[in-house]
Amino acid sequence: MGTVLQTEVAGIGMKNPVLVCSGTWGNGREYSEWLDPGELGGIITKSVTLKPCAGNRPPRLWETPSGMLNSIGLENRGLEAFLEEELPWLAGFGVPVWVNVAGFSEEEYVQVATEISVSGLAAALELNISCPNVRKGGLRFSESLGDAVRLVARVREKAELPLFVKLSPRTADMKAMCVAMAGAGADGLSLVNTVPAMAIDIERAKPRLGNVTGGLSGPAIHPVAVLAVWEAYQSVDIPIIGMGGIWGWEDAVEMIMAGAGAVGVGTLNFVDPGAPLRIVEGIERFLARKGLARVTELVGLAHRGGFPDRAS
Amino acid sequence: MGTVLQTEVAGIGMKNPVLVCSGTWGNGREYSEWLDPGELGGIITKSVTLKPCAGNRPPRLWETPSGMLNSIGLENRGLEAFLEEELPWLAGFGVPVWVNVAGFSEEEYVQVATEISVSGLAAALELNISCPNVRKGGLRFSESLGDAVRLVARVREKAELPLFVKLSPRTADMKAMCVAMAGAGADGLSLVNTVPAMAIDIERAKPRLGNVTGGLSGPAIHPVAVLAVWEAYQSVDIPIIGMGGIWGWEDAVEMIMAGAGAVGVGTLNFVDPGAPLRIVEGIERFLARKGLARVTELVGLAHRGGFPDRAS
Amino acid sequence: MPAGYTATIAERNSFGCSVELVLETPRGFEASPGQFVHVLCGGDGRILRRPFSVSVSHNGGLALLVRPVGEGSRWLCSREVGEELDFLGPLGRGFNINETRENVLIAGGAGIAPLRFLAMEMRKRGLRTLLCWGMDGGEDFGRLPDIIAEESGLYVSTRDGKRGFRGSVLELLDALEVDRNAAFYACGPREMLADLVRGLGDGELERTQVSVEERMACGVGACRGCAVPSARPGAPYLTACREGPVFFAHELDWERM
Amino acid sequence: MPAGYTATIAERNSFGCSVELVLETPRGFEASPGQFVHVLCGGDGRILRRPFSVSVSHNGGLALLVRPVGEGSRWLCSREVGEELDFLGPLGRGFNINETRENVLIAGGAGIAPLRFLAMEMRKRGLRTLLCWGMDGGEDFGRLPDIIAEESGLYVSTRDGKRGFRGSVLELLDALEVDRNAAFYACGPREMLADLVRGLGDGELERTQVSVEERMACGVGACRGCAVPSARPGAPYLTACREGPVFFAHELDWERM
Ligand SMILES: Cc1cc2nc3c(=O)[nH]c(=O)nc-3n(C[C@H](O)[C@H](O)[C@H](O)COP(=O)(O)OP(=O)(O)OC[C@H]3O[C@@H](n4cnc5c(N)ncnc54)[C@H](O)[C@@H]3O)c2cc1C
Ligand SMILES: Cc1cc2nc3c(=O)[nH]c(=O)nc-3n(C[C@H](O)[C@H](O)[C@H](O)COP(=O)(O)OP(=O)(O)OC[C@H]3O[C@@H](n4cnc5c(N)ncnc54)[C@H](O)[C@@H]3O)c2cc1C
Ligand SMILES: Cc1cc2nc3c(=O)[nH]c(=O)nc-3n(C[C@H](O)[C@H](O)[C@H](O)COP(=O)(O)O)c2cc1C
Ligand SMILES: Cc1cc2nc3c(=O)[nH]c(=O)nc-3n(C[C@H](O)[C@H](O)[C@H](O)COP(=O)(O)O)c2cc1C
Ligand code: FES
Ligand code: FES
Repeated sequence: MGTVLQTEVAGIGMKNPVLVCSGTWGNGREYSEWLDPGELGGIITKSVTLKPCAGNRPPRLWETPSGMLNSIGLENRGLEAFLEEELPWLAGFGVPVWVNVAGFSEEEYVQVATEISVSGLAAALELNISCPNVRKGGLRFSESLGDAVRLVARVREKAELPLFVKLSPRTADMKAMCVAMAGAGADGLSLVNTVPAMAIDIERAKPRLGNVTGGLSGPAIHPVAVLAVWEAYQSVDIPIIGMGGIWGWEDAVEMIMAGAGAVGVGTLNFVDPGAPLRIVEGIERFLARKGLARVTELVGLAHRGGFPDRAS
Repeated sequence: MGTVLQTEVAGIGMKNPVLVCSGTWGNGREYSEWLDPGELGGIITKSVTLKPCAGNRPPRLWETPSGMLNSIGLENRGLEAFLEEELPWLAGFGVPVWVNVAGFSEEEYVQVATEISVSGLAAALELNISCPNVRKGGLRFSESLGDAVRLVARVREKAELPLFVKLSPRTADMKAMCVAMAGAGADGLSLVNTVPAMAIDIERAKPRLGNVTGGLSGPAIHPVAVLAVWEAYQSVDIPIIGMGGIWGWEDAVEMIMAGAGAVGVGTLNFVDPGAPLRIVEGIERFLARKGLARVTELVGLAHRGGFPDRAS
Repeated sequence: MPAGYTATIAERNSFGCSVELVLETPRGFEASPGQFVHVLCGGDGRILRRPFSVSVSHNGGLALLVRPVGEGSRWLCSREVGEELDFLGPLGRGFNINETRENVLIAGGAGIAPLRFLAMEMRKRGLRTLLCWGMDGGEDFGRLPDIIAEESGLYVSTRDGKRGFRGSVLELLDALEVDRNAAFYACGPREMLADLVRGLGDGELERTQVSVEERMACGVGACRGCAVPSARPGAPYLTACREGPVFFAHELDWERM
Repeated sequence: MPAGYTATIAERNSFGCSVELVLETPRGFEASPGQFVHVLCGGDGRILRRPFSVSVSHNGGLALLVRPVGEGSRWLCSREVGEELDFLGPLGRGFNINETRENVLIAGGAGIAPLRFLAMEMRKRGLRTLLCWGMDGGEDFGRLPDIIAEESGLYVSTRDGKRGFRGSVLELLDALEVDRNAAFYACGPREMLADLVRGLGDGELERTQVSVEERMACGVGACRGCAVPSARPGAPYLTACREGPVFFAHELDWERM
C-alpha cells in the first residue's frame, strides 16, 4: 500500500483514512473475528460513561427507508471496566484509538476524558455531545452553543489528548457551531452523529422504540452528512472525520472531497463486517485511476474546483 | 365519504386531511390532468415571491438513497402573475388554498403576505422561512430564533389570514422554536421543509447541484419529519400540517398520530400523481377497520397511549 | 467459527404458508441447533440483514424455513433454485442439550425451525425426545408436519382441531401429561413463551430454554440493539443475538419482556 | 392526453449494448415522435421515475430502446416478456415536422430512439428524409442499424470506421454534403448537440430542433427541476419535460447549457 493512503488528522498518524464509528463496532471483539483491526486507519470506541449505563428500554431498533433508527442509549460497562478490559486490548492493535466520551453532567465528561487521557492508551478523545438517545446530557449540549462551548473548554483544560467534538446534524447554524468548537479548543470535529427521528407503529398507535425517539443512520442521511462536512470545512481549519451513511468507497471519497481528513464507517459494519477494508481498497483504486499520489490530495478537493473538466 | 374524514385546522374546514405540499404540485395545472383538485383536502401553492424569480442554476435535481435533492430556488413568476393567473384558478376548486410566501427580505414577505390576504382568494398563508435553496432569506430566518420571531410578528400584524409557519427540520431546539412561533402569532405550523443536504460527483469532484447545496425530501426524511411533528405537538397548541416523506396512507396516519391535524403529500406526487387521493382512501379504510368515527380522533393519538393493547 | 458465506439455493420447497430453502455452502457449514444465520435480503430501501434459524444442518449445507411476513422475508421466499444468498453465521448461542432427562420441545408456528434441527440432533444422540408443534395462528405448513413426524416423531395442535390436538400447544402438553422433570425447549411467539414460563415452577425455570426473537442490526453483539431484559441485577440487558437467542428461562426478566 | 399506464412487455429484443422493450397498453396509446414516457423502475432505494423516449408507436402499443447506464435502466433492461411496467405518458413536446424542406435527422448513441420514430413518421407522410446515426462512443447496437436501415434508410458513422463512415456523425453530415436549407432534428449527448449548434448559421438555428436530456423528477412541468437555460431574456429557464424535451435550437441559451 505504501504511502498512498497514509494520512494524519490533528497530528495522529494513520495508515489509511478509514475508521469505524462509535457504537457501530462494539469495542472490537465481535468484529475482530471478521477482520484484522490492525488494518483499520483507526478505531473509535463505543461511548464510555463514568458509571455503567444500562441503556434504553427495548425495542431499540427500527428500520426505515434506506436507514435505521436506534435508541441504544449509551449502554456500556462504565469507565472502570473500559480502562481495565477494553482499552488495553484495543490499544494492542497498533492503530490509533479514539475514545468516545459521554456523560450526564459536565463533571462526568471531564472526569472520563481526564482518566482516559491519563491512561496513555488512547490516541484521541471524541466528545459525544450529540447523542439523541439520552434525555440528560447528550443532545442538550449540541442544542445550545453556549453549553457546548463551556463543556468543550472544560474538557480541553483537563485532557491532554487531541480532542474531537462530535456534532449533531440537527444544528441550525453548523458553521457557527464549528467555529465555536474550534474556538473552545477542539482539535478536530466528528461529523455527524445520528439525526434525531422517530417512528410510530400505526396498528398500536405507539412509538416503535421503547425510548420513543431515536437516531437515524445509514444511507438516508448521507447527503446530510456530506453537507455538514462541507460547511465545517468552509468555516474552520481543524480536521474533520466524516461519517454518516457511508455505504461504499464512493461515499467515502465523496466525504473526503467535501473536506473530511478521515471517514468513519458506521451502520454498514452491521451489514458487511468486511466493508471498512473493502473501502480502503476502493479508495486506493480510485486514487490510482485518477493518477493521484496521496489520498491527502483529495481532502476538500470539491472546494477547490474539483478535477479539471475533460475537453470534449 | 360523509363526515369521517372532515376536519379543520386553524378554523379552516377541509373535506379530508390530505394536502399537496408547496413546490411539489406546481400550481395545479399540471396535475389537474391526473386528478380533480376539488377532491383534495387543500392545496399549498408553490412559493410566491414579490418579483419573478429565476431560480437556481441547473442541475437542480439529484437522487439519493430513498430521497432526492432539489435546488429549485423559488423559481416563480412573481406576485403579480400569481394573483392574476394562478390564484383565481386555484381558488375555483372550492378547496382551501394555502399560499406559500417567500422573500429575500422582511419587507418582501410582509408585502406578499398582505397582498395575498387582501385578494380574498386564499384560505391561509404558509410562510416559508426554511427554504434551503436561497442564500439570502429562506433558511436564514429558520437558523435564528430571534429573526424568525420578528418576521412572523411583522407578517402577523399585516395579514388577516390564518398564518402557518413552515419550519426546517434542521432546528437545534424544535420545541423552543415552535413555542416562539406560536408566541409570535403563528396560527399553525407546517413541518417540515426539506433537510439541507448535498452530493458530490466524485468523477469530477464537483457538487452535483448547480447551486452546490439543496434540500433532501422523500422517504429518507420521513422519520425526521415524524419527530418534528411529535415535538411540536408536545410544545404548542396550534395545529400542525405534517409533511416529509409521506409515501402511502400508512405514513400519513403515522404523521397524524404524531400530532398532525393535516398532512401534505410532496415528492410522492412526482412518482404517483394519483397518490393524494389514494391516501385519502387508505386513511378512510384504516378508520373503518379500527372502528373510529372521525379522523380527528387519530390526531396525536400516540401521545395519549395509543390503542389499548389487545389481551393475549 | 462465524463467517460470511455465499450460498447457493439447492432446493426450494413450498410448505403451505412457508418456504424451505436448502442452501449449499462451498466451504462447508456447521451449526448447532438454536443458532441462526443473518441473511442479506433484497427489497426496496431495506438495509439490514434478517435473522433466520438454522432448521436443518447436514453435510456442510443447511436449510432455512421462512415465513413471509414482511418485505425481506417475502423477498427470500421468492428466490429460485440456483440463486445465491449472502449470509453471516452461524451466529448466537444455541440450545444446551440435556443428555439425562426427557426432552420436551415446544414449537409455535415458524418456531419449529430450530426445534426441528434440535429434535434431529437429539434423536441422533438417542435421547428421549418429545416434539410438540402448535399452529395456534391457524397457519398451514403443508407437508412439513408429516416430514418432521417421520424424522423425529411429532405431536401437532391446532386451535380448531383441524389437525392433531384441538387447542393451544400448551394445552397439548397438559394433555400429554409430560414428565414435569423433563427439560423444556421452546421457540415461538413472545406470548406463547411468556405463557409457558408463567406456568413453570421454580426448579423448572432452570430446565427450560427459550429461543427469543428480537429485531437485530448487527447480529454479532456489537450494536446492543437486540437487548432483552436480564434477570441478573448488575446486567440489565442481554443481547438476543450473541448471549442468545437461546436463554434459560431464569436468565430473563419476564416482567419486562 | 397524458395518463398513467400499466403496460405488458410483449417483446424484448437485445440489440448489442441496448434492449428494446415492446409494450402493450390495454387502453391503447398514441404519441408523437420526440415525446417520452416516465417509467417506474425498480432498484434499491431509488424513488424517481426514469424518462425514456417513445421509439416506436404503433397499433396502440409502443417500444422503448434502453441503454443500461445506471440502476434504473439496468433494472428495466432485465425485465422479461410478460412482466408489467408502470409509466406516465406520453409526455412533453415532440418534434415539429417540417413538411416542405428536406429533413435531416442526426442521432448520437441511444439518441436514435426518438429519431427512429420520427423517421418512420416522416416516411409515412412521404417526406424527404435523411437519417444519420453516429456511434461515436464505440457502442454496438447489434442488428438495430440494419432494421432501421430497412425501415427508413440510414447512414451510420463510427469513430473507428468499424461500421459505416469513419468519423463523427457531424463529419458524416459534411461528407454527405447535406442541403444546408434542410430542417435538422437531433438527439444525442449534450456535447454532440452543442457541437452541432456551434456549426449552425443564423437561419439554421430556427430550422434545427434538438431533444435534450435533463434529470427529471415529475416529468410534467410541476417541479421545475429539469430546467434548461432559455434564450429569451424574461424567462431564464424552460422545462425539459414540458416545454421540451424537443426545442428549436434558438430557444435555448447554448452558452449556459
Ligand atoms: C434469532 C431469530 C431467528 C429467527 N428465525 C426465523 C425462522 O427460522 N423463520 C422465520 O420465518 N422467521 C424467523 N425469525 C423472524 C424473522 O427474522 C423475521 O420474520 C424477519 O426478520 C422479518 O423481516 P421482513 O423484512 O420480512 O419483515 P419486516 O417488514 O421487517 O417486519 C414484518 C413483521 O415482522 C416483525 N419482525 C421483523 N424482524 C423481526 C425480528 N428480527 N424478530 C422478530 N420479529 C421481527 C416485525 O415486527 C413486523 O411485525 C427469526 C428471528 C430471530 C431474531
Ligand atoms: C426526455 C428523455 C428521453 C430519454 N430517452 C432515452 C431513451 O430512449 N433511451 C435511453 O436509454 N435513455 C434515454 N434517456 C436517458 C435515461 O432517462 C437515463 O439513462 C436514465 O434515466 C438513467 O437512469 P438510471 O437509474 O439507469 O441511471 P442513474 O444511476 O440515475 O444515472 C446513471 C447515469 O445516467 C445519467 N442520467 C440519469 N438520469 C438522466 C436523465 N434523466 N437525463 C440524462 N442523463 C441522466 C446520470 O447523470 C449518470 O451519469 C432519456 C432521457 C430524457 C430526459
Ligand atoms: C446502533 C448505533 C449505536 C451508536 N452508538 C453511538 C455511541 O455510543 N456514541 C456515538 O457518539 N455515536 C454513536 N452512534 C453514531 C455513529 O457513530 C455514527 O455517527 C452514525 O451512526 C452515522 O454514521 P452511519 O450512518 O454510517 O451509521 C451509533 C450509531 C448506531 C447506528
Ligand atoms: C422539487 C421541490 C420543490 C419544493 N419547493 C418548495 C417551495 O417552493 N416552497 C416550500 O415551502 N417548500 C418547497 N418544497 C418542500 C416541500 O413542500 C416539502 O416540505 C418537502 O419536500 C418535504 O416533503 P416530501 O418529503 O413529501 O417531499 C419543495 C420540495 C421539492 C421536492
Ligand atoms: S443485533 Fe447488534 S447486538 Fe444484537
Ligand atoms: S421534471 Fe419536473 S418540471 Fe420537469
